[in-house]
Amino acid sequence: MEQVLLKVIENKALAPTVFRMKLEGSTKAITAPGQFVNIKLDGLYLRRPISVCDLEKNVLTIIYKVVGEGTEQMSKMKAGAVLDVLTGLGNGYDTALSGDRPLLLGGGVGVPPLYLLAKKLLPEGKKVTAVLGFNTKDEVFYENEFKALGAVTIITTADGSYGKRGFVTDALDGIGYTHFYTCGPEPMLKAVYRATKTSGQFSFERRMGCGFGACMGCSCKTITGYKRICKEGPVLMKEEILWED
Amino acid sequence: MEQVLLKVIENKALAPTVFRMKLEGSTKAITAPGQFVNIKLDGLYLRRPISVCDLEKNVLTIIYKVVGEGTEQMSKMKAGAVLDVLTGLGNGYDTALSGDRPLLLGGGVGVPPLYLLAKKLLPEGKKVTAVLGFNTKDEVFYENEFKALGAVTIITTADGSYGKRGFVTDALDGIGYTHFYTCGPEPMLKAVYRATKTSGQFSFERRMGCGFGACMGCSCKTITGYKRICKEGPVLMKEEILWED
Amino acid sequence: MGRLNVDLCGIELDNPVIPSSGTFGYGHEFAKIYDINCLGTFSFKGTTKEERFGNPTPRVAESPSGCVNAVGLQNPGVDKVINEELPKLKECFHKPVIANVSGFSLDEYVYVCERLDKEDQVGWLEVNISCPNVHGGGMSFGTDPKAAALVTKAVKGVTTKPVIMKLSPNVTDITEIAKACEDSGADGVSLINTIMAMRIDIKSRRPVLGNVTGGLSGKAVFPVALRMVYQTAKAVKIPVVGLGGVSSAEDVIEMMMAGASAVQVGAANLIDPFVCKNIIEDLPELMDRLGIKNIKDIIGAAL
Amino acid sequence: MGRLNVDLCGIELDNPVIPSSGTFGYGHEFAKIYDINCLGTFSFKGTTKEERFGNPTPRVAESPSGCVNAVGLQNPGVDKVINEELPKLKECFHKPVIANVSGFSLDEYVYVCERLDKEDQVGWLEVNISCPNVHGGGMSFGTDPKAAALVTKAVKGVTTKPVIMKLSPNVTDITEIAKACEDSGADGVSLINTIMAMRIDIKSRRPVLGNVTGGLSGKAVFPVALRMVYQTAKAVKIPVVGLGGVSSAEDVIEMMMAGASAVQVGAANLIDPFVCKNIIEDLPELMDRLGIKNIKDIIGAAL
Repeated sequence: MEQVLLKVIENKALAPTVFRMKLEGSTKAITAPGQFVNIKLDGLYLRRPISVCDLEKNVLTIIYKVVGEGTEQMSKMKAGAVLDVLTGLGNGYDTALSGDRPLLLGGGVGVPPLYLLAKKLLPEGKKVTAVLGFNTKDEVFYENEFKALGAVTIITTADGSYGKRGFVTDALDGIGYTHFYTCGPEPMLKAVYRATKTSGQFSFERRMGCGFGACMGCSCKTITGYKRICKEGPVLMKEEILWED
Repeated sequence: MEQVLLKVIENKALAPTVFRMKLEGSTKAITAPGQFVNIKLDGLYLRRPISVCDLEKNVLTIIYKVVGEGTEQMSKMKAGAVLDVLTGLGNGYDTALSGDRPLLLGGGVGVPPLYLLAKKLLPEGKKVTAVLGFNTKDEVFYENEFKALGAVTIITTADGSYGKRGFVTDALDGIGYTHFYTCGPEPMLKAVYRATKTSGQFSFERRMGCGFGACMGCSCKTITGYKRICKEGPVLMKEEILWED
Repeated sequence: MGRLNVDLCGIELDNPVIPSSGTFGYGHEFAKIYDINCLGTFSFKGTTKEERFGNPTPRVAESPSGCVNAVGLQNPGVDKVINEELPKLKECFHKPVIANVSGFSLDEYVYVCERLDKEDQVGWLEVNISCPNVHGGGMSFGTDPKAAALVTKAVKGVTTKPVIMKLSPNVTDITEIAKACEDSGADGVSLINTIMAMRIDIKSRRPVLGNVTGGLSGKAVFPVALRMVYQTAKAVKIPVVGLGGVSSAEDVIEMMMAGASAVQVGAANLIDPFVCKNIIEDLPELMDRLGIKNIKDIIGAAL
Repeated sequence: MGRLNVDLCGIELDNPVIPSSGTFGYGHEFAKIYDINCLGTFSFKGTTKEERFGNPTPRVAESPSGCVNAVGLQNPGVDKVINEELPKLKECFHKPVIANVSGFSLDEYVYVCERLDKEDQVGWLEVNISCPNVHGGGMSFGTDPKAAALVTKAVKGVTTKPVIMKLSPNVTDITEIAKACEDSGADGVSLINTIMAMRIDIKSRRPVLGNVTGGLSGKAVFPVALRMVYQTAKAVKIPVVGLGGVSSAEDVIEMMMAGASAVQVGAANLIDPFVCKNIIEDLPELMDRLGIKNIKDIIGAAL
C-alpha cells in the first residue's frame, strides 16, 4: 500500500453513467491485476474503492459507474484535479493459475479489472477468451480494447440489443478453458459459480471502511476461515467461497 | 438581504496577513456603508461575516485578516472562484447624522468599512477626517486610498514605526468634528468611547450564527434593549451602548 | 390533497417540512426573503413566562458539519409574543403555527401553555423539556421519565390543542421518556434537541462559548437523530416529529422512512436561509425518482 | 524526558497519541507502512473469550464528517491473540500495548483479563463496557453505574496491571458511570466510545447496516466527546483518556485542555493511515505556536 497524490489527466464518459479516469503519479504499489485503489473525495468521510483497469508507467486507469455521491463527484472532475489515493490494495488475481486457456468473465463495471489481467496473460502466450456482459447496447464498453490486446472477445447483453442475448453464463457453450477469472455483480458471480467446471477466481465488491485491513468492515466467511475482502480479497478462489445464501 | 453567487476577480495581500478580495456579481442588497456580507466556505459549517469596504457597479470589495480556518482558506482563493454569499446584512452607518465635519476612527481591519463611508460622505460636501490606527508600519494599508478620496488622513502606529505613535485616540487633539464613526477591536472602541465628546456610531464584531437575525447568536444588551449585532447592529449609537466589559 | 400532505396530530399539513424552534425566530426575517406560507408550518422561538436575554456571548461555535450553540432561550416573554409577535406574524403567515414553550418550573410551563392555548394562530404546543443550555431548567425535565410525565400531564390539563413534547437526546434511553409522555397524554413527540457538546479555543485555553457547554446541531447529528427517531417510532403510537441535521430533501425522506410523521429543519436555516423552500421544491422530483406516490406512504417504511 | 511525554496510570508514554481499539487491528497493517514505535502506544482490537465473526455486512456507512459502523467485535479470541497476534506484534512494536477487552458476561471479562494479565507485552487493560453493536453485551454494562462498578471490581481482582474502563456516551450522565468505576478501583477511564446511530438507504428503504444500528465516529462527534471528557475530568481524579473524532494535532491539544491525560485516535486511522504519525510530527511546532513547553502542562488547562 502507498498513499499518493495522483493528477487527473483524463475523465471521459464511456457509456451513459460509466466513466474512465486516467490518473498520473506513482503506481509502484500496484503489483497485480484485480487490486484496487481507495480515493479520498471532498466532503465525503470514507474513501471510495475502485478497481484498477489499466496500468502504464506512472499512469493508472480506472473505470467507474456513477452510483452515488462519491462517483457523482468524480464524474464532474476536470483534468488537472489532484486526488489523495491509497494504491495497491487487495490481493489481486493470481495469473500463475491460469493454465494455457484462461477464461475471463466480466459483468458491467466488473469488466475493468479483467482488462489489466488480460494484458498480463496474453504476453505470457496464454489463449485468453473474454466474455463481457452488459444490460444493453448503450452500456457496452471496452470490446475493442480487449480485441486489440488479442483476446477472443464475446459480448452479451441481457436484452439482446448487442452481441449474444443473455448473461455471460449463456455464452459458455463450446468454450474450452483451463481456469477462469470473474468480476461483476453478486448474482452473476453466483451464476458463474454454478456454470463453471474448472477452478477459478472471483473478485468481490463490498462496502468498505478503510480498504486496507484495519477495520474489519468488509469481512466475509469462507471455507478457509474469515477473510477481509479488502485484504485477503477482493479475489477469492472458487473452492473457498461460502455464499451468504 | 440577498443570497448571491459572487466571482472572485482579485485576491491580493495588502499587508502580511491582510488581504483584499474583489467579488463580482449582484450587490444591490447592500444599501449602507458598515453593512457586511456572510460567506459560505467549503468544509466549514457557519458562514464567515466580513464588512464591505467598497462598492462599485457589480463589484464588491472586502478586506480581511487571516485569523482562522475560514480566512486562511479565503487567502488561498484564485480569481475565478465562485462564492455563495449573503449580502446586505446589518444596519450600517447612518450618514445623515454626520454633520459637516465627520471624524472616522478605524483600527486594523476595522478600517475597511470606513472607506465606503468616506466615499459616501465626501460627495455630500462633508469635511472628512480619517484617523487610521495600526500596530506597526508593515500593517498599514489604505492610507493613499483615503487620501485619494479627499479625506484628511492621519495614520497612527502603536510602535511609532510610521505616522503618529500611539492609538487613534492619541491623535485627536486639535481635530474638530461634528460626529464620529468608528470600527475596530473592542479595547479601541472603549478608548474611543471615553475620548470622544460628540455623539457617534460604533461598529461591533461578534461571533455570529446566521448573520441575519434568526438565531440570536450575537445578541447584546443596550440601553434601548436587547439587540442583535447582525440585525439591529453591527452599528450602535454611542448613547445606547452598554459595555459588558 | 397533494402528494406532500401529512397529518400532524389531527391537523393537515401541506407538506412535512417545518423549520424548528430557535432557527426561525418568529418568522419575520424569513418572510422578508420568501413566502413562508410554502412551509408545512414552523415552530417559533422557545417562549418563557418572562423576557430572557439568555446566555453570555459567544453563543455559537463552529464544529465539523455542524455548530455548537448556547443561546439560552432568549425570548421576549409570552406577553410580548402574544401582543406583538403573533399579530406581526398574522400578516405574513396564514397557517397554524407551532408554539414552542420552555420553562424552569412546572408552573411556568403551565402558565405559558395556558396563555398560548387561547391564541387562534397557535395550532400545536411544542413543549421543550430538553434545552441543554439553561441551568436547572429545560433538560432536567427531559432526562427523567417521571418529570417528563408530570410536565405532560400538567400541560395537557390547560390546553385543548395538540401537545408535542420535545425530547432530549442526552439520555440513556429516549424511548422511556417518549413512552412516559405518551402515557401521560402527549399527542406527539419531537426529537432530537441538540446534543450537549463544547469547544475550547486552544489559543486562549478557554471554552469558546460563554456558557462553557452548548448543544451540537447540523448534519453531524443526523445519524444519531435518525436512530432515535427509529427507536421511538417503534416504541410509541403517537406521531414522531423527526429533527436533527436535516438539510436536504433526501434527509427528509430518510427521516420519514425511520418513522417521522413530519420533519423539522433546524441549523440548516442559519447557513442557507432558503433551505426549507428548496427542500419543499425538491421533494416531488426526488419522490418520482424513488417511486414514492404520496410522501405519507413512506412514514416508517424502514421499521 | 521529551516535551511530548505523558504519564498514563504510572506508565510513561513518549507522547499522548494512541490509536484506538478497532481502528488499528493488532498493529500489523500499520507496521507495514510506518514504524509504529513512534506511537505513545495503541489499543488493540477488542478481544473476547471465543473467536467472533461479528455482525453481518454491510458494517460501515458514510455520514457527514464521520461514519457509522457495526463490526460487532470480530476478533480471533483471546487464545489466538496470545498465541499468534502478540508474538507477531513483538517483532514490530517494542512498547507496552493496551489490551482492549470485551465480554458478554462478568465471567468473560474476568477470564479474558486474567489471561491477558500474564502477558508482558500488555501494559494496560482497557475494558470495553460500551460497545453499542453487540446485543445483550458490552453497552449494557456501561449504561448502569452498578454494573460498571461490578465489572471494574471483578477485573481489578484478577490483574495487577492498570485497568482503564472504556465508557459509553449513550448515557444521561457519563460522570456517574466514571465515578462508579473510580470508586471501584479503576485506574483510568477512556471515553467516548461511538454514539449509537443509523442510516437508511432511501432507494431500498432498508437500514444500510446489517445490524440496523451502529456507532457514529469521526470528526462529527468531536465536540460531544470533548464535552464528556471535560465533565468527566472535573468529576474524577483518575486519568481520563480522551477520544472521539480526534483527527489532528489541534484536536489532541483541545482534548488535553479539556482534561485528557492521553488521547486516542480512532476513525481517522481508517481514512488516513498515516494520521497518528503525522499528528505526532505536527505537535512540537503547534506547541511552539501556542507557547506550550511540555504537553503535560496543558492537561485540564480549560477546566
